[in-house]
Amino acid sequence: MPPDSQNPTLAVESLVTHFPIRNSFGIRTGWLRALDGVTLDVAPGEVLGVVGESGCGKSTFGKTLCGIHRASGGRIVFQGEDATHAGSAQAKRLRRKLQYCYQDPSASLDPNWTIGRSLAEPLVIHTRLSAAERMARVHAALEDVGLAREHLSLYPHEISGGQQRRVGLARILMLQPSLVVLDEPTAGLDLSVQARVLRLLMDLRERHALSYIFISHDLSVVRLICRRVAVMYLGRVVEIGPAEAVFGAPSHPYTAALLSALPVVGGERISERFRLEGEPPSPGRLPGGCRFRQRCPRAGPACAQQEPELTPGGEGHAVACHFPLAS
Amino acid sequence: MTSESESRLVLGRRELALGAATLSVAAATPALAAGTGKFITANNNSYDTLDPHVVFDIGRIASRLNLYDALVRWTDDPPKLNMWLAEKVDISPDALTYTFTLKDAKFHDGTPITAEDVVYSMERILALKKGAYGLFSSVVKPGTTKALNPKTVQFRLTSPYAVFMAVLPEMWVVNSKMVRAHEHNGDWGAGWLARHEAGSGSFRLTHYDPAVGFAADRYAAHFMGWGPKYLDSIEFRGILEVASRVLGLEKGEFDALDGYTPYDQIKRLRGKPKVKILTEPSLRTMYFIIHNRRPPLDDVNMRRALCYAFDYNGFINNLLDGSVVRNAGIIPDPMWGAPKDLQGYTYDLDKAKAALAKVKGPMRTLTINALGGYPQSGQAAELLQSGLAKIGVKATIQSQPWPVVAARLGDEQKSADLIPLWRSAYFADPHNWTGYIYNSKQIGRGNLSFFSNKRFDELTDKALVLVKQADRQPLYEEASRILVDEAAGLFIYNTNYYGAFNDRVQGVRYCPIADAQDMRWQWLA
Amino acid sequence: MRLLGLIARRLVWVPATLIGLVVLVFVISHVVPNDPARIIAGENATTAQLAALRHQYGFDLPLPEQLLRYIIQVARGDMGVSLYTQTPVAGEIWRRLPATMELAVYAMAVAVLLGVPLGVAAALRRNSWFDHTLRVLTVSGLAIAAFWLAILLQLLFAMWLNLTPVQGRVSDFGPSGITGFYTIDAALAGDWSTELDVLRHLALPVMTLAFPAMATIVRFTRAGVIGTLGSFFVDYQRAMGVPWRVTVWRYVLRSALTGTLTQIGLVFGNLLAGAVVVEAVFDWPGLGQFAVNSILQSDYNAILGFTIYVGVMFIVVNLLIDVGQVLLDPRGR
Amino acid sequence: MKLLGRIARDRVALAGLLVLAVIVLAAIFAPVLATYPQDVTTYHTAQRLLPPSAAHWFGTNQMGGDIYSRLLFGARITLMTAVIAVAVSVLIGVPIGLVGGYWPGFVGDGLMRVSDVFLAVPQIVLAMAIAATLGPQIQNVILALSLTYWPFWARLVYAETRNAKNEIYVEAAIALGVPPWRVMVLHILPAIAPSLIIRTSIGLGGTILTASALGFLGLGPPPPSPEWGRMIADARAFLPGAWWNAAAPGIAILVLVMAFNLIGDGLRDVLDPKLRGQARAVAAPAEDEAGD
Repeated sequence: MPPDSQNPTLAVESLVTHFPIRNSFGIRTGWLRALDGVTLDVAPGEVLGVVGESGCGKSTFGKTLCGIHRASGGRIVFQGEDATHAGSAQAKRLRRKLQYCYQDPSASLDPNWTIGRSLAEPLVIHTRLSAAERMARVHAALEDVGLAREHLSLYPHEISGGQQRRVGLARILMLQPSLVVLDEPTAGLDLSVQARVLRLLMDLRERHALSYIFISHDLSVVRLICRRVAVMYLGRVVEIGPAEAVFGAPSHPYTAALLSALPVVGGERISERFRLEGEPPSPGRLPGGCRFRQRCPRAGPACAQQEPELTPGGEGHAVACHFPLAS
Repeated sequence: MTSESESRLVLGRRELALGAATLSVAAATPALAAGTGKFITANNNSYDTLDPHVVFDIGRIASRLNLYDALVRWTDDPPKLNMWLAEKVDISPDALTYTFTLKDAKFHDGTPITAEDVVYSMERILALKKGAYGLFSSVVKPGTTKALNPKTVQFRLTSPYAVFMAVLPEMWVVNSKMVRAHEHNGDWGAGWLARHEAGSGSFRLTHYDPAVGFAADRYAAHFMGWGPKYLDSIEFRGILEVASRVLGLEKGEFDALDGYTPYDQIKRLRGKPKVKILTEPSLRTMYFIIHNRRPPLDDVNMRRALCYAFDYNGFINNLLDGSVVRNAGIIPDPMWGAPKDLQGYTYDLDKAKAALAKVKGPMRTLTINALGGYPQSGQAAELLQSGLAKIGVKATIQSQPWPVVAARLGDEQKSADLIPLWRSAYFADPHNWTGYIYNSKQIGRGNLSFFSNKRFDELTDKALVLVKQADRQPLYEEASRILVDEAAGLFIYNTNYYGAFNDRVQGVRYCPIADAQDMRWQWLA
Repeated sequence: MRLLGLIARRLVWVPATLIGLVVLVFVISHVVPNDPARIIAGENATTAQLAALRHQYGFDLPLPEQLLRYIIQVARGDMGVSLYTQTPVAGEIWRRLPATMELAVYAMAVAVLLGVPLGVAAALRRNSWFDHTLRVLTVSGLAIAAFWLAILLQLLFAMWLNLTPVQGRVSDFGPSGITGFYTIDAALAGDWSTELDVLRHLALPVMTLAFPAMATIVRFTRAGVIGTLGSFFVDYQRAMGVPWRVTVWRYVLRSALTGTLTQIGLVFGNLLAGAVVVEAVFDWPGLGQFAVNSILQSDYNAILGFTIYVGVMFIVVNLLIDVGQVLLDPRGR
Repeated sequence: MKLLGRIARDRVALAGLLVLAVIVLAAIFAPVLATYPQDVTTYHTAQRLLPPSAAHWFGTNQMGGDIYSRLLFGARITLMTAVIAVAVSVLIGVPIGLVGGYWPGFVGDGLMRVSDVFLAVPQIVLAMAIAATLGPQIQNVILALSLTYWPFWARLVYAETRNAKNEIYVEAAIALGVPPWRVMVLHILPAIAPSLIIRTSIGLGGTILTASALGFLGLGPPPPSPEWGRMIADARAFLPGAWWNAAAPGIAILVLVMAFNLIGDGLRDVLDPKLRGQARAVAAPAEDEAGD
């Protein structure tokens, strides 16, 4: 069991998000199981890293948490309240505290709106503040992310990529959330900008007592800032635990494979294109048993029989594998 | 009882016998006879059906006139009634029994025409209740027409009917054997006859396409024989646009146009090479139908106001360039029964206003239903609208094709207040313009004005049972005066016929009841 | 497989769309009820006759029931009879269909055969006087009222130049043949004087219809070619030393044509709409004239029948175009 | 105003704008500009079918009405018909398209099926049927055009809304808890506004063509209203003699529709966000459907 499970900010139980697959007649022929039974907790103030290949369900996970996608099953308990099937009033209240930060903030800003209007919008929706009060909050948030007020009257395409991220963060902060899902917050940025953004994130966490779910395929960044890491493969968490444990002594063959592709310092940077043996199967047509078995060097007959459950191995480290690697 | 004396009784003239004599175009010597090719007429109406018993108008008369025959036929101008399929007629002294003897004649398929065919045709008209039905329904009951023998047919009328002979040309004789063979669910062969022909007429159908028209070849064995020159084939095309018809004639695509060509075009065509214009006095009066029952038009003062608000001179002399003559009443002046001294209305806005002032009921916007495709009808409507505006009466114009207007005409609720149109000579008798269209018994049928006047009814009823023209004439003259005094309609003019032809066309015999579309007389030079 | 799926998915909706269309037109034509019994009976009918007719044709039933009866009747393939001519509507439409199709096919052919090369030429000589002239021409092509253009052409070619007939489809009654396309029937019969006559009759209406259609195609082709010329792919071809002419003809044109194809459905729709007025001007015995007459005369059955036919035609044409696009575009296959 | 300035830089569009301005002004001031303003309802039968002259610039018609004056008053009818019909169809079609595109499932499908029904036959046929049923009155013509034109807008907006809904910023707004109507009106509508404006201009031209075709077929406003299509139809009976009768209204339609199309072209170059920064010549092939 993970630490602080007594009083987590977020508790997710067997969360499932399926999308229908339709054939050319428009008739549903199956389900794309983008999220297939995810269970994990996030403690107050914690930074939980979620890693995995593209298409493993990381973003779906984040978006389902924030209500962008509808959960097909399982439970999301946020600050003690069930947020899974929240009715509109409850959902509205919860969304203030549970925010999603888009991978590409420039795309998440309406190109026809000024920065100022985009920033004030959450307050218009969720609060009854007067225009002046809203302005004050906008200014405060701007200051928090280190942007000048002149930016307020600009349009998104008129500012730089790094500034766009800051605007994105400022918008998140407007409603004073307690948990923020950061979806690839550093993707596509220069290393130097990356570092500044990361520093800002850490800063803000302290200042506003935030928890983060940090979604990234960039293991090195995750290792740098996350205390705990969940490894996802095809919609499931295959390994979760303290960052040192997961990265230092991976138990799941998949984690090991991921890490083996991690370049040594001074070598090649990890890119999205890193490869295991073969391609992952389509999430619409999963194999029976362990969903990693076709690519797994350690797969045995048992793996085809039964899907392994996430089994705690001590110190909050858990792994879903019939034949975990010895630590 | 001799046929001659009786027919004179009915028609009041010797015309019938004389007509038959002039028409004795005995089969000419074959050696001289020569076909002169194909003749194409561009008509303003489309031929959507060929069934001779469902339509009854001049616009589409060509198919009936040329593909079918009747016992008698109108020809020439002034119109003469001729024996046609009938050899002679015997009329009983009580004017109730008409006995016809048939000539030796054959249908296009070679079967002889018998009294049985005549009986079938009459019964068919009475059963289908369309076309000329209204002309016969009041006096001929189903089952009363008898074939005495193959050559003799007898009609028994329920009451004397002075115009019976005059309307008989619309009783087209169909080949009963052939039509019976195509009857379907008791439809009297209507489905089949709409697309096919079962007649004996001067021409036999070769092509028919409702979207285009029909074509027919000469029927050499026609019982009336043929003159020295004739057409080999005829074609009638329904072409709705005036401009297309006129341009086609100019270019020689057509040999003749219908009789409704606007005078502006006639004027223009006059100067053209290869075109000739035939002008004949006609029997077609133009007038506005007035809805006599719907307030405020039920008030005679209102109707008089209308009649004073129409610019007759502007219409006749300017818009129509004097091509027609003012006709104060509804009966065309050349016709007997039209009072020669009749004083009609003039364009006089003061009198119109004075009349209007006497109208008691509330005023409203009047509706004028013009006939689409007939520019004159629309122009008359606009002119009346303009005149009415000057005396403070509003009117709206709705322009619709004739079938739509016609479908509403007899309906007291739906019929428009005013409809500018023509009253053609369906038969050459004053009844055509008076009793048939204004007698209150005809309301919902011939009487589309919903006019009713006791004295008028008496006069026109009496005129129908009298036999002598001399006796009938004063009745019709008085009736005509009543219509004007009551402003039962807004009477405008009597038309001249202006036929536009290719200058090769010869032998045209114009008749107001058939325009110039009886093709057996014509040939191409 | 994808293709079959596409076709099947579209076909599933056809009956629903058609029923919707029938309901729509039925409602439209019955909002202000003209008395159809009166139309059938003619002006001399008596009240009793009218009542009998109403009963016979079911006009005395409540509207929804009339509608239901009509739909069932149509489902059995019976479009009813025209109120005016008392002849089956389906037969009338089939008789007229070839006239309109022949017109539309020739107009389309002219529009494509002239429009595509002109569009390519304009694109290759961008901003030349040729391009500018063409632009003016195409803009006016889309701005001119078809009926007015028809009258203009009639006066110019038929009257003043005396090159073509004024109206109609053929001088006579047309060749008899199975296709109903006079040009084909005459050719099959080897009747060349009729063939010529038919072509002369076709000239003006085809020109009238083809002009706006061509304008559309020129504009699309031009834009498509310019777009393709600006693509990396063309740069690559140039860099590889592929001759310019080959690039244009083999690659650019192909992609431009694919784009034009998507417009053909639109153009076809416009052609049918144009036919409604153009046929009225040229007295062309086709569906457009039929539609105008039926509508002007409130011939319900004829209007309904026409709408169903045109609806089916539209759906089929659009389907064919989608299929064509899938076949032409390798990505879609 | 910034927009006007940008259009004005395009010479062709500017020409269109100027022509439109002239026609609109002519329509507004028709009573002042007309040489015989009463000729719309009053006739001088003695002066019929006169060729163009100093007294009658464009000649007279078959009733003796001055064609130039009637043309000016006709511009009012034409402009009013087109503007109201397009406005109404936009007001019906855009919300339907927005709602359908926003909820593309059951709701959207249903709405689009309904619009499919309307689009399954040429607009003019349905418009004719409606106009014929309701009777030839100007308001019925407008109603007929609106009722048959909205599906086009619904389709257009539906497609654009579905695209816009895939935009991250729209998803972000939804995630933020922005209510649907606010997303549609404040985010999606501004995004699709440029293409709506372009289509409106071209649609006005197309509607004028359709309306005049209705008039030509006798389904337009009743006589004596100087509707251009009806003027041409009336003139036909006097061709080829009185050619000026048909020439003037025909040219008027051509010029006015052309103006709208040119403005539409210009707007496309200025507004289309997909084209911003690109060479003008690459102008996207926006469907030039004149009569859609």
